[in-house]
Amino acid sequence: MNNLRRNLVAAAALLLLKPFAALAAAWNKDAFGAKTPQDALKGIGAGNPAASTDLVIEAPQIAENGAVVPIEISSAIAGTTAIAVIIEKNPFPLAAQFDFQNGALPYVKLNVKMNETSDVRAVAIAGGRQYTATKEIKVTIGGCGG
Amino acid sequence: MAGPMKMRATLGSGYTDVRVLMTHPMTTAQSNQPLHFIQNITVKQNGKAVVEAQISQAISRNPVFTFRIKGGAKGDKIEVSWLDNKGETSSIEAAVA
Amino acid sequence: MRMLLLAGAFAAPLVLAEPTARDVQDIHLRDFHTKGIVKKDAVAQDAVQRICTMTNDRPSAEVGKQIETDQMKTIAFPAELMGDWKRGEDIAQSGRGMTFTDTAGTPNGGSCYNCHQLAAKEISYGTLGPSLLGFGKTRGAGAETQKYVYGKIFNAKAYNACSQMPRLGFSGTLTEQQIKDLVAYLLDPASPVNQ
Amino acid sequence: MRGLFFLLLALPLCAAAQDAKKEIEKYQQMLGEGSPAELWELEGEALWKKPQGPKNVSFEKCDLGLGAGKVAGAYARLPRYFKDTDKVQDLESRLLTCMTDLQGRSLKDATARLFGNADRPSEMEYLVSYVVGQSRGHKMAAPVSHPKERASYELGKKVFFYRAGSWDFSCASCHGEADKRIRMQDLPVLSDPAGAQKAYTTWPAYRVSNSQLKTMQWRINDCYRQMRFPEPEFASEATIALTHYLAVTAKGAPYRGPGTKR
Repeated sequence: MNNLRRNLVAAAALLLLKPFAALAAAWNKDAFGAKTPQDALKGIGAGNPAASTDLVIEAPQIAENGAVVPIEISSAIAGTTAIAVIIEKNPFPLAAQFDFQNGALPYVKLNVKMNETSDVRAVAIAGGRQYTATKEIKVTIGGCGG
Repeated sequence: MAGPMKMRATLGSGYTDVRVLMTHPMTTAQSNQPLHFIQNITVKQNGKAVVEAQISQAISRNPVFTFRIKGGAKGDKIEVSWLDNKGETSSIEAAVA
Repeated sequence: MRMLLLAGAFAAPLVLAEPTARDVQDIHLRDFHTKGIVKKDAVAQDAVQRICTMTNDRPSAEVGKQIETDQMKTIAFPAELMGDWKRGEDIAQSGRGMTFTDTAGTPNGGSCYNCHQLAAKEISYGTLGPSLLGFGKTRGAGAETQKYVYGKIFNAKAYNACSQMPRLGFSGTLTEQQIKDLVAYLLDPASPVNQ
Repeated sequence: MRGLFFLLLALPLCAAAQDAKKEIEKYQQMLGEGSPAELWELEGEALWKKPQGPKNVSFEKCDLGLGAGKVAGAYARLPRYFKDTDKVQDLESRLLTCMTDLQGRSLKDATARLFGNADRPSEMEYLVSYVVGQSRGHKMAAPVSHPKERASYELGKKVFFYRAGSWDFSCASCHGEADKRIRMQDLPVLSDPAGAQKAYTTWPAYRVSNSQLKTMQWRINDCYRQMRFPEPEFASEATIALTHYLAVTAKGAPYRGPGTKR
C-alpha cells in the first residue's frame, strides 16, 4: 500500500474519532514540501507510475494568466480511489491530492497557479497501482486587455 | 481574508455535481505575505465523507472546485468544509436541487 | 511648445470640421486630474492629436504632409544608430512606464510586443501593428534602413501623420540609447528577430 | 509554383495561430466556469440589505431607474437620465446618490474607498456585483430618448475617439479595428455593435490578475491609465458618457455578467 492511500485512510479514521481540526495531521507535509516532481511522486507513494490514456487532463494548452489555470481531471481506470496533481515546474510541484470514497467519482475540476510554462501531471491510484498522464500548459505574458 | 463560501449541488446524468466556491487568500511562500492557505477539504454526502482532499499553496486564490458523486437524489444533504494552515475552518451545507 | 509646432496647419480649413472639439477638450480637462507622474495637462490635445481626432485619422494629403514635415523636425539622428540587440529585446518586452501608477525613476519599456510580432520564439505578441518578424533579414541593415527605424520609433508621426504608434522618443518614453538598442534588435543579423 | 511554396510555408504558421486562438478561448471558457464571481454577488446582496448611514436604511429603497428597490433588470437599462438629480447616471454614480440621498451619508464617506483590493474589496464593488447579477439574461437597453441621454451618448462617442496623452491614444487606437489583439488578448471593436455586445455584457468582471471583482468605472480608469492619460474622476460626466455610448452600442444583447477575465 502506498503513502497517499495510507495518509488518506488515516485522515478518514481521524475524522471519525476527532474534531475537524485534527485533520491538520493528515496533510502530507513531505510530499507538499518536495521541490522536484520526482520527490513529490515519491512523497505520495507513486515513484514510478505507468502512463495511461484512461486518465484524462482537460485543460487549455495556453493560459493567459498563470495565477488561475483551470484544470479538469477524470479517470476511467476501474477502481480509481485517488487523484493527485503535480505541476512539474512549480517551486513545490505537488498541488493537490484527492481521495474518493463512498460513491465519489474520480473526477475533479480545480484552478491552479503555474509559475511558468510546464507539464501538468495527473496521478491516479487504482487497486494499489499508480497511473499517470501529462499535459503541457503554456503560460503567456499578458497585455492589458480583458 | 477568509470569508464566505458558496455551493451548488445539482443532479447531472447519473451523478451529483457539487460546485463549491471558497473565499481564501491562498498566499504562497513566494509572496511577501505570511503563508496562509487551505490544507484540507472534506465533502460529505448525507453525513458520509465522499471526497477527502489535501491541497497546497498552488491552488488559486478564492478556490473553486467541482466534484462528482455517483447517483444521488434531490434533497441529499451535501456538506463541504475546509481547514487551513492557521487552523481556521469554514463549512457550508446545501441540499441537492 | 508642442502646440506651436503645427500652428500653421492648424489655421487651415480643419477648424471648420468640428465646432465642439474645444468643448470635448474642456470636459476632459474638467474630468481628469493629475496623478503620479501624469499631469492633468496631458489630456489636452496637441495639434497633431486634435487634427487626427477631428479627421478620424484621415487628414487631407496636404495637412498630412505638413504634419509629417513638422514632426520630422523633432528627430535628431545620432551619428551611430545601432545599439545592443540584447538590451533591445528587454526594451521590446517591457510595457512599463509613463502611466499614472509608474514612478519617475524606473526605466521605461517600449511595449513593442503589445502590438508587433518580433522574434519567432515569443508567441505572446499583439497584432495592432504589422509583424516585424525577420525585419532585418528582409530589409538588410543599411544606413537608410537604420535611419528609418530610428526615426520611426522616435516619432512615428513623421512618417504617417495619424499613425496609432506612440512617438516614443518625442514623448520622452525612450532614451536615445534605448531606441538605438531597438534598432539593433530589429536589424542585427544575430538578433532573434532575424533568426 | 512559387505561390505553392509560400502557401506550404505559411500553413503551419497559420495553423499555430488558429490553435492558439482556440486554446485561449478554451482558457477563457473554463475560467468562466470556475469563477469565484458569485462570492461577490453573495456579499453584495448582504450589503444591499444592510441598514447604513445616519438614516440607517438599506439600499432596498434605492431607485436604479425602475422604481425604488427594483433591482431585477435595472442594470441592463443603465446608464439613464434620473429626474431627481437631473443627470445621466451609470450604476456606480447612482449608487453614490443612494448612499448620500437615501442613507444620508456624506459624499466624502461614500467615495472614500471606491476601488478595493483582493484582501479588502470595496463596498462599491460588492454592491455592483450584486446589482449586475440581477440583470443576467436581461437584454441591454440603455435608453437614448431623453435629450440629456442623447447628449450623453453623443459626448460618449466623442470621448471614445478623443486622442490625447503622451502616447496619442484614444479608445479607438486599440478598440477600433477588427481582429486585433494586444499581446494575446483579443480586442473587441467597441464602436461596433457585435464587439460592444461581446465586451459590455461581460463587465463588471472578476479579474484573476487582481483576484477581485472590478467595476466598469475601474475598467475605464485602468484603460486610461494604460493609455497614458491622467486619471479620470470616478463617475464623472466623461466616464458616464463613455459608458453610455458603449451600453447603447451593445443594446439588444443579453447581459451575461459578472464576467471572468484574465
